[in-house]
Amino acid sequence: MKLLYFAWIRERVGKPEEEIELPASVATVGDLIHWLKKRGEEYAHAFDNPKVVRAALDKVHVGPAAKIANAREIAFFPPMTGG
Amino acid sequence: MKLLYFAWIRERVGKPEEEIELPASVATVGDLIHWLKKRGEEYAHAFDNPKVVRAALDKVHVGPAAKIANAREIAFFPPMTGG
Amino acid sequence: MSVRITEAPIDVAAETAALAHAGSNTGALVTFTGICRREEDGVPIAALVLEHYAGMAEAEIERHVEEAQKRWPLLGVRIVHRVGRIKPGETIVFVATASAHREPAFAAAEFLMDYLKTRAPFWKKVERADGTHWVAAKKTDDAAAARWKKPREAAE
Amino acid sequence: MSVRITEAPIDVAAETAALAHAGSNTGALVTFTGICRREEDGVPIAALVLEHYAGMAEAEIERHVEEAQKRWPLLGVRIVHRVGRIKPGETIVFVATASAHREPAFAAAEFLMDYLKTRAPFWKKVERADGTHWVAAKKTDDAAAARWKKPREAAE
Repeated sequence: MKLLYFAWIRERVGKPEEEIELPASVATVGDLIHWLKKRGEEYAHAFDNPKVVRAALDKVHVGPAAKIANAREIAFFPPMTGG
Repeated sequence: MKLLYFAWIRERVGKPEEEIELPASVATVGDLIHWLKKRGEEYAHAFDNPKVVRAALDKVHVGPAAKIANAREIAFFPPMTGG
Repeated sequence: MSVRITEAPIDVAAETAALAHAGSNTGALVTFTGICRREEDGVPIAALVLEHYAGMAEAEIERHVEEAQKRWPLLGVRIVHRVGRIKPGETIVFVATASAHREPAFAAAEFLMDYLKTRAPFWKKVERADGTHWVAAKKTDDAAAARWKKPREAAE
Repeated sequence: MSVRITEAPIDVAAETAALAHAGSNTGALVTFTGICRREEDGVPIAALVLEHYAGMAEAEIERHVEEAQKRWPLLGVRIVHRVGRIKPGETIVFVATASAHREPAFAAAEFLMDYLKTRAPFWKKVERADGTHWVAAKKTDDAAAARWKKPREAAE
């Protein structure tokens, strides 16, 4: 599973992307955030306040309840500020 | 008193402007339209339907009840279609 | 603020650039370009002939620009209206508004266009192969202009 | 329809001209240009750094252009979003909409800008002499985007 991070979430995690093998217990996007927070201080810091974390599954916006299933990539990022 | 005509009102009256001495009985813009209609067929045709005639006193939009008083010029024109 | 009426073609690129650098803190620039259409009811348009009331047209537009400046925090406004004979594809009117943020720039541009359509003394005549006719005012334009009225004016 | 993300400066005049002649019956052209402001809270801005999610950004913008085309009779849409380091006075984003009449052109341009602000994966970082910081999302932008929701979506 490919994980991507953007903006200050990328800065806190310390890398723009990584390949991670997810355990079977991680079924939803919310599960994944919960699991990542335990991987280390940098993740705990990045996902400190899950309310301001947005996610996309295969480049489509999703909420924390979304099932990961067979997605190829998951991206995490703060609220968007383009335009 | 200078009178100006625009668009199809100008075409019907047959001239873009004229100087006219108004009788004392003409006090308002509505009076003037009524008085002009009796001046000839071209005016009767131009002011046939007063509802679609707009007026400006010294370059400011006014309604038919507006007093002419000491205005220098009065313009008559159809609803505007600029922009 | 710049309001101009001209018989010469309007250079949209130059007009836009002039406003983009108007304010030191411009963050949003909205432009509206009104273009002479190529056809009407399926019939090709040969030209539009724009007549205006010189003196009143400038004054009326300037009054509405001042009203827009009272309503929104604008950093610049630029309006150019062409008169005379206009060919299909050519610009009839150009309105540009600059502000720090997008909301006031959009609102002011729409406000100015709605008023230009219904209150500025310009009249359009259409020349087609099958004859000429004056453009009729649209009720939808009156309705669009009415939405900007303040409570006092709305009662008029 | 043209959607482009680029690291190169945006040529507003060329982009506008490209759309002005898009449809044979274009009567209204609305453009929005988002410009890097020169200061923030009275402090000069050195630059904005725009980050984006390549692949998703284009797809997300194209989805909203398609939605705009369903809602309004548009003759053309052109969007260019710049990424990378942008200096004060330079263009961040350009949105242009063409239609036969002004109402759909204005509505679609505002719709697209509201969605770009809240749904397109771009993030802005401000570089100032006194430090750098990520721009915080504005609640007013969420509110602006929400007004376009259809009844079904609004319940979400």
